[in-house]
Amino acid sequence: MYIRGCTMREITYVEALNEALREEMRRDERVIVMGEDVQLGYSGRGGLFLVTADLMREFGPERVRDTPISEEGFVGAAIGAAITGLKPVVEIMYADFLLCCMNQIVNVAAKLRYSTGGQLKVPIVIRTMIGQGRGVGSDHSQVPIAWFMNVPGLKVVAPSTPYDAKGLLKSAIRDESPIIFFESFLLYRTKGFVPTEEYIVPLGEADVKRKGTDLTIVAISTMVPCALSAAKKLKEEFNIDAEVIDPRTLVPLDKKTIINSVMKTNRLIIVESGVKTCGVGAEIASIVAEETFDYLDAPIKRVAAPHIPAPASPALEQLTIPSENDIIRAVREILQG
Amino acid sequence: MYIRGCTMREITYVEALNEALREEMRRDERVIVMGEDVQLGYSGRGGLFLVTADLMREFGPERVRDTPISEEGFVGAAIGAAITGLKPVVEIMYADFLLCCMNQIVNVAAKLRYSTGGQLKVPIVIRTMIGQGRGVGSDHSQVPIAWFMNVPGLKVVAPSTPYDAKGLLKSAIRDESPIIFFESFLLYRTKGFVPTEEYIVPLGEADVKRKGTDLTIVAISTMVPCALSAAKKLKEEFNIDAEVIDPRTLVPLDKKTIINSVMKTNRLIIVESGVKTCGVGAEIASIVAEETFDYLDAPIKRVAAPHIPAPASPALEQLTIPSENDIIRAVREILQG
Amino acid sequence: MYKLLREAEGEGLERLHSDLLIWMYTKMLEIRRFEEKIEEEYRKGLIPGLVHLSIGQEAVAVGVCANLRDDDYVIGTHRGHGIAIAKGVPLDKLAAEILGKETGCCKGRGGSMRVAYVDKGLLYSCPIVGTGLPLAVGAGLSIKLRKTNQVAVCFFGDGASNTGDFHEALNLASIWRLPVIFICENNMYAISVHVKKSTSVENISDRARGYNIPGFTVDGNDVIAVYKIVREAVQRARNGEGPTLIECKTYRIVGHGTTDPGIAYRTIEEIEEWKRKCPIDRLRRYLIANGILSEEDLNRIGSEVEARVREAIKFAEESPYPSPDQVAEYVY
Amino acid sequence: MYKLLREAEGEGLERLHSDLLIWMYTKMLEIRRFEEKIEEEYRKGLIPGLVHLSIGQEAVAVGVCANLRDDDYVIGTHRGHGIAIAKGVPLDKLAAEILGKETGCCKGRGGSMRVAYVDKGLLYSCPIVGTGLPLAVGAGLSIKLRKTNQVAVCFFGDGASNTGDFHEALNLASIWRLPVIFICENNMYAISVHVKKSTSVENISDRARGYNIPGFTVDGNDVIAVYKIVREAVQRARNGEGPTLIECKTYRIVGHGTTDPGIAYRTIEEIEEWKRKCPIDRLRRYLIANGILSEEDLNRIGSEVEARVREAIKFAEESPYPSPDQVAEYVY
Ligand SMILES: Cc1ncc(C[n+]2csc(CCOP(=O)(O)OP(=O)(O)O)c2C)c(N)n1
Ligand SMILES: Cc1ncc(C[n+]2csc(CCOP(=O)(O)OP(=O)(O)O)c2C)c(N)n1
Ligand SMILES: [Mg+2]
Ligand SMILES: [Mg+2]
Repeated sequence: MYIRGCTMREITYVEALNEALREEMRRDERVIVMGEDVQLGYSGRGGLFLVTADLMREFGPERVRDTPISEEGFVGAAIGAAITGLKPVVEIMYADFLLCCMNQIVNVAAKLRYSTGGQLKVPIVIRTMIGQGRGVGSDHSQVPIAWFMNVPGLKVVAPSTPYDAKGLLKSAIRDESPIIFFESFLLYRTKGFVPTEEYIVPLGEADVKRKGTDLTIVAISTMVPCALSAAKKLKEEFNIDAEVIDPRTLVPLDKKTIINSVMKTNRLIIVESGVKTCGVGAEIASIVAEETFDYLDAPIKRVAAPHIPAPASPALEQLTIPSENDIIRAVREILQG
Repeated sequence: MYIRGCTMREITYVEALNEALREEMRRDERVIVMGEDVQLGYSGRGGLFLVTADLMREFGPERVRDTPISEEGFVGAAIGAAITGLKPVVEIMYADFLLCCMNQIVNVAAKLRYSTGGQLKVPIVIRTMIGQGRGVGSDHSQVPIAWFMNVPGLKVVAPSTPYDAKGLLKSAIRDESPIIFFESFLLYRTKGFVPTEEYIVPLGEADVKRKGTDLTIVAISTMVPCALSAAKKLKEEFNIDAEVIDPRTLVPLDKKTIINSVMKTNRLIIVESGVKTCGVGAEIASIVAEETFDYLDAPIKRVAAPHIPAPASPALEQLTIPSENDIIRAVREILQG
Repeated sequence: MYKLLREAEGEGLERLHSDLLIWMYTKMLEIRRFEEKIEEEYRKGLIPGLVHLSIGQEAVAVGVCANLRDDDYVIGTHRGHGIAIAKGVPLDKLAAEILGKETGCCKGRGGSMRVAYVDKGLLYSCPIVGTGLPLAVGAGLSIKLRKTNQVAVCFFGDGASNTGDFHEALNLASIWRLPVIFICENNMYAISVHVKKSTSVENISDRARGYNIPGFTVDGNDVIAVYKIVREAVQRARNGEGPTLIECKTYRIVGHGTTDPGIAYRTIEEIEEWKRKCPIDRLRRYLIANGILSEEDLNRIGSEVEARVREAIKFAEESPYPSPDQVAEYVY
Repeated sequence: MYKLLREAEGEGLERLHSDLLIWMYTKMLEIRRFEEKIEEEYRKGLIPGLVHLSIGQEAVAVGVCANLRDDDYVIGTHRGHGIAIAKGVPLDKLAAEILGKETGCCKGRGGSMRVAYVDKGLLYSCPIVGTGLPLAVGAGLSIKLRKTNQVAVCFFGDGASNTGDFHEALNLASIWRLPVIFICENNMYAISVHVKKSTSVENISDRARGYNIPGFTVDGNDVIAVYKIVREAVQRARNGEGPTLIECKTYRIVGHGTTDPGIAYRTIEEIEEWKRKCPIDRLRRYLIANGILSEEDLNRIGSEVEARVREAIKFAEESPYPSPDQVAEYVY
């Protein structure tokens, strides 16, 4: 990702998020950070995964606030703060713990603007992490993106690169709607280039991560690097030229970019690391099937997790996360079929 | 719905549910009922909508248990009771309040069997009601069926007739998995015939509510009567012969019945009263598109709620629930298109 | 302009402005008359959704809000009309909201259970029991960080005190020492469930100790007592001394909602007894006994209130419904 | 067979069987050695996921479980190995579970944080903080309805006492008078957050009053004290006298999990001080001082424990991983 006229630095996904938080906190004193262990964590710098590193040192304990284990309570509090002048960025340590505060997120945050006839705005960002990929088990590995897409009033973001993570988190913080922001443990240590200069990535724009002509692969979050390496192999080994699209924000969804791609390639695969049934792929497949019916040369395939809670044993867990091979197999199926 | 050799009685959807509870409580003393206001309610007989009417009188306060307003706590307690020998049927007054106990349902109930390597079973039924259709507003009108379909370990049931409601609730109570059982306010007073004799409806079997040849309409819960009346009009006014299928259970889903129908009619519309994005229709559309690709003569259409929280004002609410006309319009579109 | 008086009750030394007392009387009466009219409108089929009246509980909302400035925050409940009126929501906008009209304070999108009127500090009314408490904590946090001396007040019922939200909110308000006042309207029932059946303590204020904050129980049908205890809590909050839990014991003499006759789970005697404890009659007697208002004054106030309420309902009835083409506004 | 002894502490009149004391010593040592080995296995890269050791907290699990029958229910936590060992889970099945093997008590599906062994009454260990408390309430309800005289015991941390689940569970257990014993392992930290920063009360047992149930705080590094206070609670529970909340003050002398050095948010002095309060050393001194065991006996026990733990780890290491074709079993 090179941008004309920008100096670029290579940083990790975690560092990118950290920079976004720091920059936005400097820019706007209404921005505060709340969550468990955001002040110290294991390192003493902040955050179990260092996303909030050194923020407490710079902004103090009032704006970088450790919370008790009360997800429903502190998310509710963040909403209350958001409607009265602050811009809270809340950390929910694992995406699974969103289940502890669904009531405040869905019944309150998502509804306030509408049910008050526009009197209230809820500028809150709920950052969370998908824990898959290291045997943390059934209640620490879920990918509940689709549920939030089903809730009018929420926006949903899931970046896959340091560049997108930083630029989208900054946009999210500046937005006036409640936003669920999905990070991923498997992406935290990945590296990528970001501009030295300030930049943002607007919500609602998909990114074509790889241009191609033979088929379209829409990949979500953790699955983007995997889809890209699968695409590379497909080219090298089978001379199949896949276009890889990362929607980056699921709500609002950039349908146009996806539809245009499918109208060009006539084939679509959607790859996500969450459960297939009623997942993100179901929605994208449905939209594309509805809007590009006459262009499709093969059935749309969804590559996703099977209908199984995440096993702790690594021998089993790997079977529940789609792999490069699963993607390659699916691609070859629809190209041959 | 007539069954050979059975005497039939006409009862309401609520009465059907009530009979199922009573019969199963008589049959198995491990069955208990828990929830807010299940003992007395407004009538003194039990339940705000009378689903638990007269159960306290017959089975006493130990087995028919009023709870505090603690959905997370009492659903957790029901799970704890289920893994130690009871079979709790829990009432969550409105489906929206499932958000208050998502953590226990999804992180605990759905995971226990798998994460303990099969040591535990969780025979619990969580009954709840979709509140749409009478202006009860944004947090009392949601249709969160799809979220639970996305959670391996849960079964999901949503009957549309008194016959199905009774037969499926009885099956659900006898099942050993955690089940989310969706009822609907708009169906509560509808009437239908049920056998005088005992019967059950097995989980996982769709029902063809109307035979037809021109297209398939899959309708969910509240939308089934609406789809049937639309089908009637379509026949009368446009000579279009729609087949109407009610999946009745969403997990496990009877794909075969749906797919067979589409392979016959070559056209599919899915009707649900919940939000379209990532709803039930997305999953069914994706499955059918994947498995009947060569049979489809038109794009699959989803008729569902728009991306708007439910407004309280009746003038607006009616715009957010699909109508007979919406169905007819969609049908005519894909038949002409 | 202000007529001062000695109080007959309490410490006996406090003096309340008579116009404050008159204001409280008038507001309570406004709530009562308004709710009665709303019930009629409901019977006429003009109101969608669920409607929960606060007849009998007027002293709580009024005694609390009498201490508040327009810029102080309030979070109400599903039983929120009285709170809204006490906090200053115009009757016409409130009635129109309940009837689902575009002229309502939430443009008809919220309805009876979700009244909000930000201009007067009423942030929201929470129909999901318990959810208001964390919201109020957040408002308190915002006040603290913005360094204003507002307060945030949260109303909730006895039933709500058993939700996890209650626990998490009170703990947060305490550890962060926030200017939040938690007002429990203990009307002894959560729908059909008596508080004894659902709640493990005698007084809900007993739970304050579990959060190391002051907790008080007060006669919720005595508007002066409510006013005074809340005044102290507001002072503590404005002085940075943290939150308070105040339990107001009261009673709804009507059913839970307009579809509930309210007699299946409680005795007629109990209802009659509480009718005799009517907070409005009580203040009325006090005003007369202390020579603050004459029967004549009271009748005049009564007619004025009636007229205002009638006007408001008329306004609501005559207002247009929201236009279909605006159904998708205010989502994002 | 039983050597009896006078207690040096407490009421002074109680007598505990010496074999109970020896059992408790042995179990605590087993936990300590087991956890040390698990830490090694983790460093070797043989353990997936998150691993939370209970080194330093052994007296709580052992003092509690010494009172329980096999058919009594226990719900553990993410820090659950010690609880599992105290409740009787075989070391080999436990180690195999932690290593994700098919021979584990949950066939490798649960891992370190989700140990269950229904044969010995360990229903589950709950990695989502707080969720165990309502489950235990349900187990208690089931006991009550089935009219057995079992008890249900729930372990949870200081951090968990701030969850809504805590509140809702304690209220339910109280109003329904269930045979549930809530054991708070207060080790002063929830990951890096000190209990003072997150929790509004001095003693978590202070919260018992908010539910009208007995609450006690006990030195959680004194296994005899833990044993005795829990014994009373178990008796009350079996007699139908309802739940009890017991807070055991203790300390984890290791990090929160195996990836946490545990020194960024607390001082070396604090850690050293608590190392000196080691519950195992303490009972060891007591056993010697009271002539119950000799140095020699203790060394023998030590070697036996070492051997058992070594065996268990060996078993786990050598066991096969679950077979891929069974990945979809146990879902429904
Ligand atoms: C979480 C949740 N559960 C259940 C309900 C249904 N409900 C609406 S009001 C109510 C009773 C509330 O009792 P209380 O808090 O005492 O307030 P009151 O109605 O007595 O004013 C219930 C159970 C709800 N709105 N939210
Ligand atoms: C609901 C929830 N929030 C956050 C976490 C992450 N987490 C795991 S353990 C832990 C700290 C628990 O503290 P405490 O209850 O005191 O138990 P301890 O670890 O000290 O034994 C946290 C925050 C979680 N597992 N569940
Ligand atoms: Mg009440
Ligand atoms: Mg702790």
